[in-house]
Amino acid sequence: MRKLVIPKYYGRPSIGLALLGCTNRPFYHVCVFPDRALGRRYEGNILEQVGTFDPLPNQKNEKLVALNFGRLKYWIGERNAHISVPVLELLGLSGLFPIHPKSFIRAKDNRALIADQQLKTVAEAAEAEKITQEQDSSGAPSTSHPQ
Amino acid sequence: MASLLPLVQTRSNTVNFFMRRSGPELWKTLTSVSKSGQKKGRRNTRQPIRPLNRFYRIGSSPMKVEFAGLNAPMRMNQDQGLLSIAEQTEDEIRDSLGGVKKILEEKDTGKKKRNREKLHPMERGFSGTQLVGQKLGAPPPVDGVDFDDFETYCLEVKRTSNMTNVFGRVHTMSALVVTGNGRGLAGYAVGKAPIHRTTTAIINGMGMASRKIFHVELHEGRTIYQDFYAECRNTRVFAQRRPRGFGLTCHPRLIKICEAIGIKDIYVKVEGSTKNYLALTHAFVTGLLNQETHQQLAERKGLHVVEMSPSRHFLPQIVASPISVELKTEETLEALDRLNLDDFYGEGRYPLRKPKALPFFSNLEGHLDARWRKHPFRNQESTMIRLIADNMVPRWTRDARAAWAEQRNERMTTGVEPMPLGIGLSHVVPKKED
Amino acid sequence: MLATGGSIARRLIHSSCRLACEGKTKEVPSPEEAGYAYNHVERKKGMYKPQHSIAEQISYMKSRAYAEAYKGLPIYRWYKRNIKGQSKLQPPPRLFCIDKHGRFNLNHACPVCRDEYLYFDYRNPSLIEQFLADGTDQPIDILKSGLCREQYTLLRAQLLKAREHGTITFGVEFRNFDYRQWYKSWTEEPGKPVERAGVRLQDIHPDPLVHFPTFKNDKNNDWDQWWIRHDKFAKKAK
Amino acid sequence: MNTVTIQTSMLKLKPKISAFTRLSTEVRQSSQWVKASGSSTTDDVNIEKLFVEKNVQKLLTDLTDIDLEHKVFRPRRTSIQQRSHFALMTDERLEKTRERMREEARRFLQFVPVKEPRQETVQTLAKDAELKDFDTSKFVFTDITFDATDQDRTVVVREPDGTLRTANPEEHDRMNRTYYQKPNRPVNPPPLFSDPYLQQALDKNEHEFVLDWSCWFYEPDDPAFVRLSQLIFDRINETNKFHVITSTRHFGSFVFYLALNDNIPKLLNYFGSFGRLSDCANLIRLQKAVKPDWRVTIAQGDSEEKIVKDFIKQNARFRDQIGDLLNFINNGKVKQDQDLEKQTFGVRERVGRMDRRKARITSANVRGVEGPLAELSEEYPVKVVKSEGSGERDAVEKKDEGRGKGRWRSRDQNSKEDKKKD
Repeated sequence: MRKLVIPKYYGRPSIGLALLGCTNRPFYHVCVFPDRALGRRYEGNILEQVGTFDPLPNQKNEKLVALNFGRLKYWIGERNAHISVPVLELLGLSGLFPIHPKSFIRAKDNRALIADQQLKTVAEAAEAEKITQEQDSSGAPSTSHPQ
Repeated sequence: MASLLPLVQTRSNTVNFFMRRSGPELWKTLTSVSKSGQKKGRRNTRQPIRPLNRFYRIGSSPMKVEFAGLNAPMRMNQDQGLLSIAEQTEDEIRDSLGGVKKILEEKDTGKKKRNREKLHPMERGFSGTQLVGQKLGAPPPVDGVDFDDFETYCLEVKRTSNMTNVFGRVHTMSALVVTGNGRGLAGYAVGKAPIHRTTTAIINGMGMASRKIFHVELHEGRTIYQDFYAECRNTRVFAQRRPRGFGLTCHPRLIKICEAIGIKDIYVKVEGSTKNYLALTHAFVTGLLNQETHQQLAERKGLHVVEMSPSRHFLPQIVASPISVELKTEETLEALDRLNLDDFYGEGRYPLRKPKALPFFSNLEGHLDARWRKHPFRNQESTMIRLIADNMVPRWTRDARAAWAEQRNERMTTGVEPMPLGIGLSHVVPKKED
Repeated sequence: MLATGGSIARRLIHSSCRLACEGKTKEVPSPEEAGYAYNHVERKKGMYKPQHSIAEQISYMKSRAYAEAYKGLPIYRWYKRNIKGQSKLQPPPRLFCIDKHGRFNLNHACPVCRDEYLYFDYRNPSLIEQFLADGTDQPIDILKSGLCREQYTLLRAQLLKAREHGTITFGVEFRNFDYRQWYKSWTEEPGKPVERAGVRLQDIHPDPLVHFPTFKNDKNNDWDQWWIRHDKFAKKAK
Repeated sequence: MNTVTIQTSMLKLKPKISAFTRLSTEVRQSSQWVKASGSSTTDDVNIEKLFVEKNVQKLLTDLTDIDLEHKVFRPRRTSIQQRSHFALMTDERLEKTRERMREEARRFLQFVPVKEPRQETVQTLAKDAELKDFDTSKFVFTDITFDATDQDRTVVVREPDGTLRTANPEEHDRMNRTYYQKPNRPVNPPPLFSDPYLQQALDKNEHEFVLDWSCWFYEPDDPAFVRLSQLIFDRINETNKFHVITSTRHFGSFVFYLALNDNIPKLLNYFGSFGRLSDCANLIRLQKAVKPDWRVTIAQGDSEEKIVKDFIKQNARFRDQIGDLLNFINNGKVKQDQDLEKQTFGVRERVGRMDRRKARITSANVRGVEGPLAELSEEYPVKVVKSEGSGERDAVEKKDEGRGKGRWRSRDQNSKEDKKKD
């Protein structure tokens, strides 16, 4: 049950991603919420919107992030707002903050993923090649050479 | 099916109700109306006499029963009873079932049906059955002058009556007819004819209308020069000039008149009585005849008539300048001519431009809540247009959109496009091959 | 007896037609089978609208058949919706005349759907310009044009495409540059910004202020004197 | 959560970024506007400072004549439909109004700033090798602080390989267009600015429309805009369609561009064909101002005739291209003006219908050939008589004359009015 509170005096404001958009099409607003305890995505609960983040890449394979740095600095510096992890990552990537450790972890995982995918493709290529050779060796005397 | 043998009735005075009265006498009990009743107009309030013998034969019934002597020959040998039921095949039963309906349908077509060809909705006129409002072709030529490119419309056919001492109430049909060639020449008249002669009334009207032709100057051949106000009896007409392609937005009768005259773009507001079509036409035509072309206006005022069109950023361009009158200069100009030209043509009346009133619910709580819920979807219309314009989707049907989504999804699963993952997106868990 | 026969027949027909139309949506008849709805075909329901290339459409719009059919007027003039009463109180426009399979959904389609050659395309601006209000680049109202909602959406989409491909030109907004922003050495103040679109007559040609002699009925009526005389009279009367 | 020390790396970087972009323009050796092929001397010339000089601006404004009817206020498609308005004017008032419109036309002909295109190269702000492949797509960060204008808004891109760099001009403007939408400014550049459709539009003489939209869509110092406008200027110069661009706001940059690459003979020829010597002289002065080669200087008091002759003498190589100018100077023959009308015809906006109004009948030409009796007016003397119908109005009340007078006017006033008029 949501508590009725006066945002001005209650708790520590927090900056997080409010998920808008619809099913299969997420779209995030970087918003300032009165407190982490009050839940996030309820529009009435948003104090101020300080940016947007489109998680899906556009035709030029870019993910667009808009950040109102002036207001962001005010909430972080003046009002000592709490910042959620994805916003920290975004600020890290944008250069305002140091890179967030989670980005490094994400990068390492992706690199590992790519590496073993390559291994898999190399292995498949090798197998395919082996199969074709067997066919050549067995198939050569009886059938004509497959084009 | 008449009985085959002449039926001889041996006893004549049988006390049998059905035999006492004949068919027509019995029907009279239902349909007779006394003399004074007929005067009071009660003749055809009774039900009509129905010709029963056309449908029902005595002794005929759905089951084919053969009564000896009635619809079957008398049989000498007595072993069989007087009644016997004949076997009927399937289709015979069906025929007999619909027998009555078939006879009734045949009877209908017999009636003289007015073979009226189906009119296109545009030419159907005002009511679809009458001639009022339909195109009536060219009026007959008058002493050598033929009106072949003219088009006439009948605006109104009504029955007027007049009480005379000899014949009492005499009814005459009067038809208001307007004719015109669609290029500024037009004429209207009222044709009269005795009762029930609507067509002759219209023909008389056409004849008279083709004699009373007037010419109307049209701006660019499509609309009126100035917004005018005209009134006749109790009908007040406010006409306003409209840009090209606007169409005719006015009283249905005025639409026909404008088609006859050749006006293509106009807005007319009729106030007062709108059903008095003669006063309406008279008011509208007097308004038109009082129009002034730009040349006449320049002559009368001795000034340049200047057009400022919005597509040219209201750059003044001379449209007409005085020829026979010398041009006035700033000093000789009266204070009156400095005023706005449009104010002079309404006899002191201005067109009523009421701002559209907001609906009563515009700031009720429910409506505001509805607008709050619709607010996130305000951009869908332009996004739809943008997507179709970039031919992402051929048509905005659900199948086409689903196909587009399917195609993009399939491209991502096969790896042509990188699967979007990262901040804010849930991990793609590969399907477990069990 | 008469009535029962009729009702039996009616129920018989009704059930069969319901079966038929369910059957129809399940398997879609191919165009050859259902036939094409050419211009001379009166009843178009269930038939397919034939596909034509843009070159055919342009040559058709210049052909004599087109001129005779539409007599030089825009094509929406020759269409009247089957509504009772005035056109001002029209019901909302229909959603589409042609269903998702390309078949006609009804017999009397809207002016663009019914003609086999006509469809909105940015390469043929003359058809789009027929539906634009004169002298502007905005389409006319949907109820006035008699189009179904889908064709109206296609009209606006192809109009946007035509504007972006240059086949339909329009008045671009005028961009007022402030030179001090672009050149450091420029110090002049920029002039009053000039606007091209949405300009009104009063902004450019304000009505001249004309001085007219005042027309007052009670000239040289000094009301104070009037009251003084009135008081004197009233005192005497008492 | 430990208190996050706000490392103002971004803060430190921000002022530096804007400094980078401005600094680099000066150090470039040859500007984009000067095509190396044409100019003989390749020394660095600062285009922007040159364009902004007083005399160059004055010369450019003189060269751009003001043609209200066909160019500045030609019929264009508006966004809302309004009726045209009619008014009565005397000559003086008409002249005053046209003067006010000419003043406004001068502001409509404000030149598009000629700017060096922004640097295509980008500065890498940070390089984090460990971040390689953290995501499959790039991250574009845009600063939407309230007081940032389109030019100095910071747009930063984080590549998948982890480097943080500033955005190149194309991305920068695209982000501006995405987040700050204006009418007629879609996110992706419309196909009209790329070739097959551009050439089709130019064939229909819609150069001004394309240039207007491009200067509304792009920023003046956008490399794409510079390339597009140069492309259009070259094509105008090749096809000699100068009538298309005269008295538009782009004529200034067009002439400046020609003067920079000194291929002005065709334009000279165009001015010469109409016998406008002052424009030729101005053009040559502009050419000298832009390319001050010491050997040939123009004395102050020279007459235009002399300037043009000297120029022709010095640049013999243009002789074949300025045929009309030569025959104008030698034997004073001017090409007829009607082809000017024919040429501008193509430019006219296809607004609904062409106003094919035939020549207006005024008191001057009512008796001549253009008047109502075209050929007959030669054989018979034309006399103008007022038709008696329009003289005195019949009993029906006249159009309300007089001040505030409705229909109920006294009979005698009516007749007195008519007698005064005849």
